[in-house]
Amino acid sequence: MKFGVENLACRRGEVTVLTGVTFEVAAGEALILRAPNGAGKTTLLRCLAGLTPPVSGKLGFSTEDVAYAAHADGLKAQLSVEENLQFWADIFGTRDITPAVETFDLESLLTRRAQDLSAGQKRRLSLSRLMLTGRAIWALDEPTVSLDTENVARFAAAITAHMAAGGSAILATHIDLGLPSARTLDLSPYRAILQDAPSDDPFLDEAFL
Amino acid sequence: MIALLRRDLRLAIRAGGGFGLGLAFFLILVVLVPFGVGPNSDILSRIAPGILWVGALLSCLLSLDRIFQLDYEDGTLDLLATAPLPLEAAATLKALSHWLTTGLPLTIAAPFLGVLLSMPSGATFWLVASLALGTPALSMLGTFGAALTVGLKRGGLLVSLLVLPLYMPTLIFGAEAVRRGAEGLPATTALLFLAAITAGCAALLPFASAAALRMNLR
Amino acid sequence: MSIWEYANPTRFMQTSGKLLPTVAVLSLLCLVIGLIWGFFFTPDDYRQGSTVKIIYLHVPSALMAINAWLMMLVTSLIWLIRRHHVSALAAKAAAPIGLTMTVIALITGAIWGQPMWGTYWAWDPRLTSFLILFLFYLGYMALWAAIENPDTAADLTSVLCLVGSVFALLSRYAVNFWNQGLHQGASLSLDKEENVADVFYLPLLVSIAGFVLLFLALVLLRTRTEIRIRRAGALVARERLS
Amino acid sequence: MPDLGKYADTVLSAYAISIVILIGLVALSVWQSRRALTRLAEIEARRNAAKSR
Repeated sequence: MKFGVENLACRRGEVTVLTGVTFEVAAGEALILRAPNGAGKTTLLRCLAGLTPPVSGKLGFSTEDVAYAAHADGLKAQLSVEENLQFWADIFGTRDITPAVETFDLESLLTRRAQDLSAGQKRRLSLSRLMLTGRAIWALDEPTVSLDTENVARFAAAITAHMAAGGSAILATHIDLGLPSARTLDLSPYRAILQDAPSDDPFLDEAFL
Repeated sequence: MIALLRRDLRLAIRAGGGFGLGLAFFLILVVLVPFGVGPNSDILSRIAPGILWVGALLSCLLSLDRIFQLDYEDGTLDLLATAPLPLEAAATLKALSHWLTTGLPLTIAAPFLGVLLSMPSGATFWLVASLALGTPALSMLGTFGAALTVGLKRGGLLVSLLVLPLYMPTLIFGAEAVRRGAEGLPATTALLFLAAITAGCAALLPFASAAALRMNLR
Repeated sequence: MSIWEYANPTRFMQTSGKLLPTVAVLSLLCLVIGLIWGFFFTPDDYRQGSTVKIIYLHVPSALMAINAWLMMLVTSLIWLIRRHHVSALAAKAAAPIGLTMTVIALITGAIWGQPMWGTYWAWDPRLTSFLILFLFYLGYMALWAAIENPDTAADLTSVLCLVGSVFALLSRYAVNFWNQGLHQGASLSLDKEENVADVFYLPLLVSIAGFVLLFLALVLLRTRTEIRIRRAGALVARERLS
Repeated sequence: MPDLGKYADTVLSAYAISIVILIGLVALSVWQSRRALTRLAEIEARRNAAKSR
């Protein structure tokens, strides 16, 4: 699925951190966001996921098509791996959790409670949820944190399969995943402060007394 | 939809879920009152409806900050907000599961605790009826309060401050229904008001709660 | 020219700056005239004796306690619908004034109640309603104080104000149902039959005007303060970004 | 001073307390306003200095 944004401005708290973000991603393509810490990668991803409405600009797709994976794993410690997955499968109306379990090699962990998992195992569980959403656009915030090389490869394979099936992904990551047809987007030129764009904040009005 | 309810109930009864805490608090409160006001059963039976209602209300208050806080902290709330389930429905289900884990047990326990306060037996029906009709409103108002304070570090006390004035009409009609019932006066009017409040809350508050959640997640 | 122009902070600051001294002076004038007239030049009531003089404080403050909340309700709605920052800040500015008015109404009522009813506090429907209103003000202000992001705070307090209004009204009826009360009927109404007599009426009107103007002056002043705080915050955030 | 009769304490205390509270509110509002004004002036000055540099 092809998607894009036009002239997007996003805010974090009170401050507009990004302006004029424009890009387009074709079906089967991945976009990798590069920017220094605090430049607005998370802000942009939250905006794409529909959590933070954009200050201005257009989202050229429905946020209903975006599956968002945040920094936080969003797991319930007291529930087993299977219960966690089944819950999200029910929420997204997916019957079968086996593809997700197989892709991320979770079979042996199914009955284990999430609080007994290692950080990397939690991450895998959290990422496997993406496959349950059935959504075309994956918006991923630092997905490979605390994954070892083997599992990074597993994750890369999952994204590749997703893109081969016509999906697309937008990732904030520092690792080279070796994805086919991946483009990199540097966010630095869109940082609000560098352009000193006219602000939407009426309290910054120059004529203010 | 049912999945969220099932998960919340499961979490409530698993270790650390806090199920029964409100009930225990209710029990302790009712046991403490006779020590405070003396064992005179005349006085106790007169204040029993009020004590039981205030006790139920405070027990409800106890678990409010758990409604969204845990989901907010571990990131589940962000994911729920992007899920196909509308937040309005999520808020309703959260209120429902809160009621099932606090309001319903309280309603069932109240007549037995009424015995401890020598409540007249004629009032038992009114007590159960008023709690059954009134506690859902308490859960829904509490969910709204919890939605308002979800992003805050120490929201627990603030929730009480926000929610208590909202609880006032429910408490008044609820306790009034039991008191009138206990004295053999007609209590149906108060009960009807209570039902109306609960119905109104069910119709409107999910939208307010969902709006507050969206504002907090921004 | 439309009223929405004042929703721009700059416009609001210009206009309110010009308006504020006039309103402040007028309110002081009305308050002094009304209260002195009421205190020195009105006869005692045959039943209540000199305590009747308390109505020149009690009635206006009670009136403003409710009107302040109504104003917050309207400005909250404007913020939610049209997202004018000044509107949200005006609601924030009005809350402490409303709280103060509620406190004055409660205190003067309690002081008056002591000789009249023989007790400072009775769970009379009106007194109880004002106590509940007091709690609403407290909660509203606490929510404003607790949230860091001012826009989120404005959003959430507006929603609270909306829901709170419904429940405040509901409480009013619930409380009536709960206790029929000993409070006297409305002191002021269009129905002249039940009104307080003219000798009390005129100074009361002046004093009410004084309270309304005082409220207005304070809202303007406090809204200006809030706008300045917001501007300072916006500038500092901007500095930190660069 | 009018003759307040046996209720003098009541009336006088009501007036005294109310007026004290009102003056307190006005004083608080004025003080907050002053503080916001000076703080804003400080920041503006810093900003203008940074700009002209």
